Amino acid sequence: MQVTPKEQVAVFISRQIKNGQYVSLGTNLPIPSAGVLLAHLTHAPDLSLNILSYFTNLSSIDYFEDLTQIANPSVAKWADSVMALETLINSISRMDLCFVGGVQIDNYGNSNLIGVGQDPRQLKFRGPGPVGTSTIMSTVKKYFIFTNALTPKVFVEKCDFISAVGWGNGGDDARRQLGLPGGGPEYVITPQAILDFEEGTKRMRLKYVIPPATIEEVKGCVGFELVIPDSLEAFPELTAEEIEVLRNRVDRKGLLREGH
Amino acid sequence: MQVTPKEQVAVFISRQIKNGQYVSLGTNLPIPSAGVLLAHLTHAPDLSLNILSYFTNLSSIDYFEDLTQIANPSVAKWADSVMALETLINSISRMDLCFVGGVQIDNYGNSNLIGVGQDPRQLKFRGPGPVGTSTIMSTVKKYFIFTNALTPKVFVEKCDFISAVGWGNGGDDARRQLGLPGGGPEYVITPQAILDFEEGTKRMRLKYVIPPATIEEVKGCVGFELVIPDSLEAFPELTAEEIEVLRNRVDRKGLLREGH
Amino acid sequence: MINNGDTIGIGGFVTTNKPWAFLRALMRVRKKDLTVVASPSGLEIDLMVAMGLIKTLMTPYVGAEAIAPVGPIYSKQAGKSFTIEETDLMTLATMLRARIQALPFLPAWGPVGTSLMELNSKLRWVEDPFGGPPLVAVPPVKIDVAIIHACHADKYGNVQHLGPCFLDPMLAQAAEKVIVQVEKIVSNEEIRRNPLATTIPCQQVTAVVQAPYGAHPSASQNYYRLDDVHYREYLKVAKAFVEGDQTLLKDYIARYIDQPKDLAGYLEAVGMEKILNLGLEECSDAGNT
Amino acid sequence: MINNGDTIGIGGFVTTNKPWAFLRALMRVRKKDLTVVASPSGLEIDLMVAMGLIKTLMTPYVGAEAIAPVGPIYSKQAGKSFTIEETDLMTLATMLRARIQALPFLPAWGPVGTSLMELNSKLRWVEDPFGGPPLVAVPPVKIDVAIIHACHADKYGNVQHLGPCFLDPMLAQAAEKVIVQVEKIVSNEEIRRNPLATTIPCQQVTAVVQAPYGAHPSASQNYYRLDDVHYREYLKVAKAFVEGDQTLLKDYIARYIDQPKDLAGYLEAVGMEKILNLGLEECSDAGNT
Repeated sequence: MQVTPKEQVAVFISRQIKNGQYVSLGTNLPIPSAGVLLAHLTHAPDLSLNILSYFTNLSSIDYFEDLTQIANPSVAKWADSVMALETLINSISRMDLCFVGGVQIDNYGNSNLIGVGQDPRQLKFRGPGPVGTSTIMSTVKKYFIFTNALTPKVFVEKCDFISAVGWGNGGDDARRQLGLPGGGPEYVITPQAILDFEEGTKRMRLKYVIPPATIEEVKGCVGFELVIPDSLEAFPELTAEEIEVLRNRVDRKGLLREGH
Repeated sequence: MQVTPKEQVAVFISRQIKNGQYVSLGTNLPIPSAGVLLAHLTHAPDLSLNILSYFTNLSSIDYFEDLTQIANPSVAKWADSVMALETLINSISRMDLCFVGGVQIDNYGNSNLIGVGQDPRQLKFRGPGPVGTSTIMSTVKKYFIFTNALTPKVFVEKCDFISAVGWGNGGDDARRQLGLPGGGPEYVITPQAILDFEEGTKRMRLKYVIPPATIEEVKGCVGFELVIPDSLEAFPELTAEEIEVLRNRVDRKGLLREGH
Repeated sequence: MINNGDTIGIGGFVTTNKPWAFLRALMRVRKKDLTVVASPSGLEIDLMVAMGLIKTLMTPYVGAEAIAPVGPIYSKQAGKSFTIEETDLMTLATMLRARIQALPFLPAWGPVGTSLMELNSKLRWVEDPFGGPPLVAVPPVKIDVAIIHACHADKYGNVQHLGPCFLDPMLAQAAEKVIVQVEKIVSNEEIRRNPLATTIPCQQVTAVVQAPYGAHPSASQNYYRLDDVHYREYLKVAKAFVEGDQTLLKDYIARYIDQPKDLAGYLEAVGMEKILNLGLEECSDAGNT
Repeated sequence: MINNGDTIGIGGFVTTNKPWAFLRALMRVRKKDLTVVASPSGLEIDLMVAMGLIKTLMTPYVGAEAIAPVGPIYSKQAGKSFTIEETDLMTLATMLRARIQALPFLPAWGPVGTSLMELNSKLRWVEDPFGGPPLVAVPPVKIDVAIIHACHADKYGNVQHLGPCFLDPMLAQAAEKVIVQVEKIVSNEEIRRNPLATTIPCQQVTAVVQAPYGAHPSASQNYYRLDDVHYREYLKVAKAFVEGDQTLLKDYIARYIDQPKDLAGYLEAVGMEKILNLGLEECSDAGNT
């Protein structure tokens, strides 16, 4: 079968990862997990993978039965080390990459896991809370925003509340002015499109449309004016190795091929 | 043989310790160690003893071969837990009691492990450094100053440098004004005399003279005017149990009986 | 040991090592007006909110991940029947550390630029004396009683998690009293066989209780998986409650909280076959090596 | 890997787990103008001062406890041939933690009311935004290379101390590069048998070297005692130096630092019988149970 958008997105993530980096693999995010594991099983065998409180190297694993079950305590059996949670969160500034989602994501890559509404005592929807993101996203070397929901409800002009800072109120030095040590969000990743942030303004910008989605569809899915570059490159082709490893070793159950 | 001043001092220390407390046993301080262990083997079996990075309970030990060798890594064999040094020093405010020495000790119980001299670049004597004392003595619930050297060179009007605060410039609220969370020094303990701090002024005051030392001798051994109470109680008698446990279980080599 | 109005600290992480046995006991006697300081939390918070026990909540997360992104009753009642002092994980750890270190504040980056300043009444700004931009000053939090679930402890209270220990050691250090429920009380000799594994030393522990399966329906590290069926059962109850039907919740509370007279009674109410099956290794488990 | 003028971090504690093999290599090539950030230190600092390698020193202690309350040459030269930035253990840990957390400062009680404010040029005062008295603001310290001695590591650099780990994990986290010498390089399988015992994960380690007896003359946890005879021999050398006689020190340096071409050569210079005896259990050891 043809490669699916979710597979393309996983490959995009994989290609952003360099060998030897320190990457955190979150729970409940199968597409980013697929991307990270794909990198690990191909060009990044020396990745330092942080999963829960464990540090592991999974590059010698033949295949994963169930992509959704990597980040659960059974990963302990592969652990090189178990870090105290305090130590782990203290030293986020050493981490190269991690992922964040949001019930809202705004024009400048700020994200909201707190809730929707104006009055905190009368929220329309109360979210689960910031988890670790306020500090992690302020401090990690760079991060990717990931969501399956490219919709105007999620992609808003301005978040009702911010739980993790992206590019604040915009501008290349938005984060520097706040003093934040981390590098900020680099990409916003969805199965329909990959977005980045325009130099200078740090407004969200279309980088790749992933067919069958179209530019017009993507523009219609965000509640603000997306920056559209004059010329848009096509999403680069996947290599045979990437497809082979993804399907046979990372995602055997075909989670990224569902519905296609 | 008669009880020696060092034995009396150890018993004094033992009697200050309540069952269930958390006490740190330093290296290279055999008399305080003897006092703590005596308490532990008599009325304080539930003491939580911190030795190096280990937490131990030694109350079921029949006897110690060598009092000077308790606080060395072989204590590991009795450890209930090994705490990360960072965790240990973070949580000093839970500690009930520990000990500090000094190359100088002043009128208000401030102590100096830094050095002697006026100009830090031309010291007459450079000490080993503050070790952990600056923070420990600011934070521990209470502490005792211990030294074998009751001399005017050590007991000075004013320390050339302060590595651990006692009662600062004096007064009951000296520490509160600085904001320090810990309770400060309660006693200054030497084999010749036990001193405390006068209410109100927090100047050092004679509490017990330990024969053969006399009040006049003690006064002559400190480089400032010691507060002498109108009536001085005699040092309380040691019980038969204290002497028996001290000599047969804590200090078998007779370190506290040497020279008598 | 716990009074109405106390601040309690709850250990564990999301759906692992939650001290449910203690929490059910607390719910049974309807201890109220609690300030709850908790590591990322599961649906125990949702149930406590439903029962009206929580006055103020400080936790970075309430949900059950793939089972439920957010607790339904918690989500509905937030800001109404209880107040949230908004915090992320590190800010919470910083509050605990300030308490442990007996400091009036510690600086943090986490809340800078976020809504945490507006949604947490405890935070202040602090100048950087070295000339950089201001940071957020996080004050200490005092915990009256911390409740923790772990694998093993000896009768003196030396606790071993034998795996990640979450914020539990910090909660213990920051608390006035610490009560620990364990799957098994072991001998002091067994603890001393591996003192490096001791996560909470006995001097910090007020009481230790053997409570096998006491983390159910959450997972207990090295002992059993989370009971996702039970969590889903509770979710139905909670969703009905949110939609105005209180009967299911009343039944749930009667069946699992009020009627069982002790842990054994609770385990029987759940059904021992279900409980024992949670301790079996999953054979379809990932990969190889 | 280390350049003149670098800031190096030295692990271990007083006379235990000092990375002497690396330190001798550093001394052999006379790396100079070093800023040394060290946990409580033994006589390695004294020797480095004698050789004129240290420009700035941050350590809470230099001595060898019962063997020597203070390093003689260090004591003589302090403030003259090198500068001390005065610190106690917690203030040092706070510097490291500020670096690890990427914070411009952390507040501390330790220096308040002491001479540390006057004797450490890095410290500032910071207001308590909650209205209490001011505290001391401790800035981060950046370490170019941390050097650490431990029991075991695998070839990937997962390190296990198998006992107290001192400030070593913090030094590693705060450093740009981390080099670890171990008594034994073990298999990754052996590390994974007890991942809870891993004190420094491989992602923080730049290089790992097998250096048996590499902590001599300091003790190596689980492997051998400190060589107090060697320390006393050095003390004689140092005291002679302080009294104006440099020949003993020259001989010491020639014999133990410059002439041995590697660790094996050093161990032979000391004498293998002496070395092996340090690994024997002391039979007169304390007590019972």
